[in-house]
Amino acid sequence: SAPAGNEDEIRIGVNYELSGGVASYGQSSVDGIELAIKQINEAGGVDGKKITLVKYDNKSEPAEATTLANKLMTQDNVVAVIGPATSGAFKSQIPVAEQNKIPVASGSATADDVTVDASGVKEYAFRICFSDSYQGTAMANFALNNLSKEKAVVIMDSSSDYGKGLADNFIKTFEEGGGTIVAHESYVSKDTDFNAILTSIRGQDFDVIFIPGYYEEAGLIINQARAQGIDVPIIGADGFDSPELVNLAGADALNDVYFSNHYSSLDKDPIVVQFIEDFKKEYDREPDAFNALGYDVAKFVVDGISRAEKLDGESVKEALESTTNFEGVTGSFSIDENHNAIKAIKVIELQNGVQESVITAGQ
Amino acid sequence: MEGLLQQIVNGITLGSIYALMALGYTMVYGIIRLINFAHADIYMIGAYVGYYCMSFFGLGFLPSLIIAMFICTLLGIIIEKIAYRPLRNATRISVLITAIGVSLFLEYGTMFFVTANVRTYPEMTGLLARTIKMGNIVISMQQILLVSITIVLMILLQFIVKTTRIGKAMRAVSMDKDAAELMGINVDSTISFTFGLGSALAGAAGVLVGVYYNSINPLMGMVPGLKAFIAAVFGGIGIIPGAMIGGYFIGAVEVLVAGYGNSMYRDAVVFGILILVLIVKPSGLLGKNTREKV
Amino acid sequence: MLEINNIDVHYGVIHALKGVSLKVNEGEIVVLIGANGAGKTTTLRTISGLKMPTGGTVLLNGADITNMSAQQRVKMGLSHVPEGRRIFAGLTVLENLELGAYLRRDKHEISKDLDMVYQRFPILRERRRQMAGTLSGGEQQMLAIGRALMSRPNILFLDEPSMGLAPLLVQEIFNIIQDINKAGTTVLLVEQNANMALQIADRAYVMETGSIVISGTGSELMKSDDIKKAYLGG
Amino acid sequence: MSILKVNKITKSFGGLTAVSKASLELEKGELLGLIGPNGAGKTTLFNLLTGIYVPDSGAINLFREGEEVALHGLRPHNICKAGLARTFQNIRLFKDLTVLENVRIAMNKNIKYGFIPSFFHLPSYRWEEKQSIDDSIELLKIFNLDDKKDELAKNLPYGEQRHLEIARALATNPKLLLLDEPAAGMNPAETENLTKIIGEIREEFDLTILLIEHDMSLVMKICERIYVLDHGMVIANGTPEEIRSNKRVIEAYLGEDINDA
Amino acid sequence: MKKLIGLGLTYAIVQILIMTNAITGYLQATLVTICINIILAVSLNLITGFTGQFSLGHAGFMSIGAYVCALITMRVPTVYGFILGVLLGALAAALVGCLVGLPTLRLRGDYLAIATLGMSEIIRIIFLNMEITNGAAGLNGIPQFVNWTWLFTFTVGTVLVISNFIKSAHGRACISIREDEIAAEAMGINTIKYKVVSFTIGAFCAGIAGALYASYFYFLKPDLFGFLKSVDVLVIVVLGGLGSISGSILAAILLALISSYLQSFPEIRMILYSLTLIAIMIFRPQGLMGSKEISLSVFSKWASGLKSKRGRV
Ligand SMILES: Nc1ncnc2c1ncn2[C@@H]1O[C@H](COP(=O)(O)OP(=O)(O)OP(=O)(O)O)[C@@H](O)[C@H]1O
Ligand SMILES: Nc1ncnc2c1ncn2[C@@H]1O[C@H](COP(=O)(O)OP(=O)(O)OP(=O)(O)O)[C@@H](O)[C@H]1O
Ligand SMILES: [Mg+2]
Ligand SMILES: [Mg+2]
Repeated sequence: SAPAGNEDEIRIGVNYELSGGVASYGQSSVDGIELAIKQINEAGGVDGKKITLVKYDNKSEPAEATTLANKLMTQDNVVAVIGPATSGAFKSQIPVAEQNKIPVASGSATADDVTVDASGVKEYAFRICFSDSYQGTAMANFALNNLSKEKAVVIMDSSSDYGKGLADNFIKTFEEGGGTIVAHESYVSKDTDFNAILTSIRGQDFDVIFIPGYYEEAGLIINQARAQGIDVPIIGADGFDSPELVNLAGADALNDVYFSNHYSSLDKDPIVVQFIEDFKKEYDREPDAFNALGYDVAKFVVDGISRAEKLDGESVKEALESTTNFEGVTGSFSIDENHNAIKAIKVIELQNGVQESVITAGQ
Repeated sequence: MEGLLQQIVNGITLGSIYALMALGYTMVYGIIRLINFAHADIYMIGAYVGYYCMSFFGLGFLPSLIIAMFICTLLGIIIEKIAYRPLRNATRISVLITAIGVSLFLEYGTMFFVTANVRTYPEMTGLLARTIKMGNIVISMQQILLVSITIVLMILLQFIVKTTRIGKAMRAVSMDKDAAELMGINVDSTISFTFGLGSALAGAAGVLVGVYYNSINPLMGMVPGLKAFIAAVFGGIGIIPGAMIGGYFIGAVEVLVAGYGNSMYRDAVVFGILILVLIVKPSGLLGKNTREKV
Repeated sequence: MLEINNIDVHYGVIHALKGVSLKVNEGEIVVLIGANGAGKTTTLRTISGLKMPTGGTVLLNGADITNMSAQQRVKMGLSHVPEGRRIFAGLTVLENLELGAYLRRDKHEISKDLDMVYQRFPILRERRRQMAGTLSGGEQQMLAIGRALMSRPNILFLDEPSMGLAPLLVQEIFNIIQDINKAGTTVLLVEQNANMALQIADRAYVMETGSIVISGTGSELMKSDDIKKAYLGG
Repeated sequence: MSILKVNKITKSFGGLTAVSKASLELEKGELLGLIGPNGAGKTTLFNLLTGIYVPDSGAINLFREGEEVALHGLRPHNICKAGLARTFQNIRLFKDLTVLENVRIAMNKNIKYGFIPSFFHLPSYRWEEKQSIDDSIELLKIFNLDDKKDELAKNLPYGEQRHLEIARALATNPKLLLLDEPAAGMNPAETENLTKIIGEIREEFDLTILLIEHDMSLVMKICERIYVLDHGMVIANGTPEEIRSNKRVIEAYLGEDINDA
Repeated sequence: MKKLIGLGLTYAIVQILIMTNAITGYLQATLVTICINIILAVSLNLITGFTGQFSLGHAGFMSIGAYVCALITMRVPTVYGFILGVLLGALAAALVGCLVGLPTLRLRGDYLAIATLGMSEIIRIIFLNMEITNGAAGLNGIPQFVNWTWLFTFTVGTVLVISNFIKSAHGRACISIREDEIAAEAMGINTIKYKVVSFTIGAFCAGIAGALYASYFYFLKPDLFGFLKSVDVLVIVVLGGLGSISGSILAAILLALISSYLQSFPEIRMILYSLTLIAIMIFRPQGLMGSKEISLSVFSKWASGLKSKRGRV
């Protein structure tokens, strides 16, 4: 019934949040993906076959993501699906992937149980970003050990699974390591005014703030915190990574800010340098984490396809499983038995709005 | 004590933003009984116009504010003409759906051109960058500006609606369009005027918020829009001082809950209080509970 | 002064007026009577521009105003007391009256007229700060008439002005109509109280299901047996 | 035997006392007129009787089969169930429903089946529905509205809307019927027809009727007794002849020559 | 009787198509969305279209059904667990509907809309902060029990029950509230009781819709049930026509078709969608069906018309 794939093209599904609440993450990821595929096709594609993207908008709704996954896998005959960006939507397409035996990969679904849960490994699900527990734990250790802080305030994005996942893991590790959580505040995505929270913590005794959330709000929190005279170190995770962070917070406010990331623009790694240059040329702006992760996940999937024995979902899945030392913009990684990417965390220090140093924390 | 004073400053600032937007909702609602969902998006457009004025054309704050207000006025009038006027005699709920359509159109139309990513206003310099410190209490010039512009605009509005001819016409049109026409009132231009005025306020709010928070995106109107609308209802929709009180009230509750209670339940408390107030006063704080005469 | 020719009006599929023509000369009181649903109200609404005809023309002082909006017609000196009163329920009595004078700027004269209205309807003065929507039915009717007078019209349309009024006031309304007519206002009156209406009418038209069926002077019609039977009772 | 006793009820709006210590009494089966200048408080009195307003003070008692029911403080639907029905000065039909539906809604209080039969259209539903349709059509016949039963109420001519309002009120099976200016907006011929109908239904349904009207030709013709209200107070009560010649009434309401009206 | 045959036939045909794989996974998922939207729209139509109570809180009722059903089936992953989940979910939603109905009944029009909106936001925030619902991270791995048979049963069941209800004396009482509350009360209708009943039935059905959602789409999180979800349902109701059950059904199908057609234009999808919405409202402000219903008799008239024409030829 469905149109059979053209002989000299390879179809990959793109199932992203292009509208709705988290459209900005979806759109950024897709920018990265499209750049990667463009480059691959310009370089001749895979075995002479061009890659075609079949792109849909899941409206930031998990049910829509499920429906579209069905469409991609049963009607559009894709060999793999990239996306969605958020864990919830990604999870809800995994059962469809397992049914149709088509691998799905996300660049940014960070929840722990995305690829593996109590019932075992999700055979067809892959991701190339850090998991929440990995990053949350790393940042708790960083605060305890590298910064020697033990009284933390957590200001969490309670509306995203990312924020919640990071916060839970950070708190657990931080407390186990002897630290105390002085206050646990929360906000919701798209908030702009954090003064009330900041005023209320201002009177308390703490020496570090952890903000599990994205740069849109984190930038404003940092700005408003510094304006209210709160000058303790502020730490976060890869959600901070965006060229907009400095504009949102203001360079003067971006002092003593640390966040974990996959790569750093200080990195002189030629892959990174090349990516930043290409991206700027294509889109006329600096890339952020979603751009880079989108770029990598596309390359990662194509790499799998190119190594697959046959052009079907099962073979591609097997090829993806055996990925080792993949050289991406977001670091070099291998896929472990839980279908997670094993890669080093880099902690970036910001002073006066610029990257001051990079600390590599490994696994 | 200092903490409380600072929280009051926070609350007044936040409340001003809600109040400024609520005024626009209330005016439009007052005249055509429409919850103008697109109002929040006109606010967003205002913020973007201000952004482009400042960062691409290098204009100062005041010229940017005026240009944004002007463009939003036009936009408001055009929207009314194209989308709402054909529905003059339709049920209110179908106009509401149209308004939702217009709102989505503005959001995603903007997103198409500028992407979903946040943009940041250029940093303010000079007077607008100053802050005043009194002990531990910090007040920025931007906050003072925001609050004073809001109050001036609201007094102006109240004056227009209560005492001028056009204000009288607005109130007549809101009650009975045919009868207003029979008084010699030009109904179409009165409605256009109201939309224009409301949209100008939204535009002003957009720029002020852009300057103050420094962060704008195509969906930025949704949440404050909803809250501003709630503020308008809280105060008694259609009543200008009501919108003002509602705005400040919601600002204050949010700040107090976030500051002294559990920030997770901030919005829930706001809604809870709203429902309680409505149960006690079914047409809002200042609304007259007039039952239809039989 | 006013002339309508061959007017057709539709409400959706209902053909409410079928080629209605009538004429009102300067200084006249013309009465329009007819059974319920005959199209009297529709005729008035068409003349004042609240309803657009599907055919025919409306001429005022020789000018074609068929496509003019109601509000422009009001500027030409026309005033209409609509069926169902249509007062501004949420405004006070005083504000309603002030709106009647919306197009006028002669403050002094306006306050004179206000006094005149209060004199005619003392209850309105008592209730001037009350919300118009809470007035009794008859009080609302007085307000609607008073409001129309506030514009000092050249030509006044009244749609069943005596409806819901106490007998004393019905008499008063007809006196008022005659008074303002003597003062120079032309009047087109729709009434169910045909007896009294025909008594003061210079000329009258009778409508039936969307058409004018009879016309003549007031006294002529009062003598007609058909009319007596159909509209005057007994 | 009286059917309704109103004892010194008062209702104020802000500073305005719309009904002031008004007392009246209705005998079973009589047709009573209520007249008075505009704004005298007649409609307000109706609103108090039917529970739309709650009286500030005073009592309203209905006598039914020897029982005395206090109506003040009851919600309107309970007052309706107790046996009072009304029409409105400004017609309040269910405009977008058909003539038949208007009447059937008013018959709802006879319906005995519960929610479950209504969900599944069980036999009890079918039987009672059929019954209510038949009854409604019977009722419409009296007003010659049966052949317009599927017409939307708002499309009826004004006079027929008035008739339908009365029919709808009758459908609630009242003991006492309150009519608020039923002849307003009707020409003399139509008023005559209405007069006839009122007389007929009164016989047929064994009704007591209280009627507000400014059309003296109707009032004087059919009312057995008349109450006159002014400024919220009862200023006179008596037979039409007595009222016609009452000085105060002439001054406040009727004017000198009412014979013309 | 004709109705029953029609329904049976529809069921059987789709079932066969699914078994022969002619209806792919995608079409099935679309079918599920359509059916859930039908249940939501028809039940909101009862509240807003028929009883005239403007509600913006339908997503709240839906979320209760969804979470209750999900939590139960995750613990009792059997068909019985599923049925229990649907029932308890719907009951919980109905209970909340009734509780919300009571105090907010004094409110009218937009004030009621805002109060219901507030109520559903409060529900969402509670789900966002509860342990058992796993907050923003949501519930994952909900067992899938919904298949065509269940879907069909529940959809047809709710639609029939609601349309039967509307055609009863109780339904007419609700409609009279919409038409004129004061007159209704004066005609002996207990308006408060019927408003609560209408909210309760509407919430019950929304709870069923939520339960079906949870049990088909594997995953739940609180922000699925935000303000915009309520608006989506309202759009369907208004588009179909306030007070028309068949309109709601038609609009649910039509919107699904439009939405799936627009999927080919991911970048400008929402722009096109919003323009469509505005255009439909401008050209058909009363909705597709107004307040009329398509009835089977229309079809049979149409069919007999065809027959007689053929006869003449
Ligand atoms: N808004 C409307 N929509 C549909 N039909 C209407 C409308 N207004 C009036 N009609 C129809 O047009 C016809 C004429 O009505 P109109 O109100 O002009 O009569 P009328 O002579 O003023 O009657 P009445 O004495 O009842 O006031 C009637 O058949 C009426 O049903
Ligand atoms: N809800 C209300 N609020 C304020 N005033 C009211 C209200 N209802 C009635 N009134 C006032 O009470 C008085 C009595 O009104 P009501 O309607 O009872 O008069 P009525 O005798 O029926 O007059 P009519 O013959 O003109 O209908 C009026 O002056 C009216 O303005
Ligand atoms: Mg008329
Ligand atoms: Mg009255």
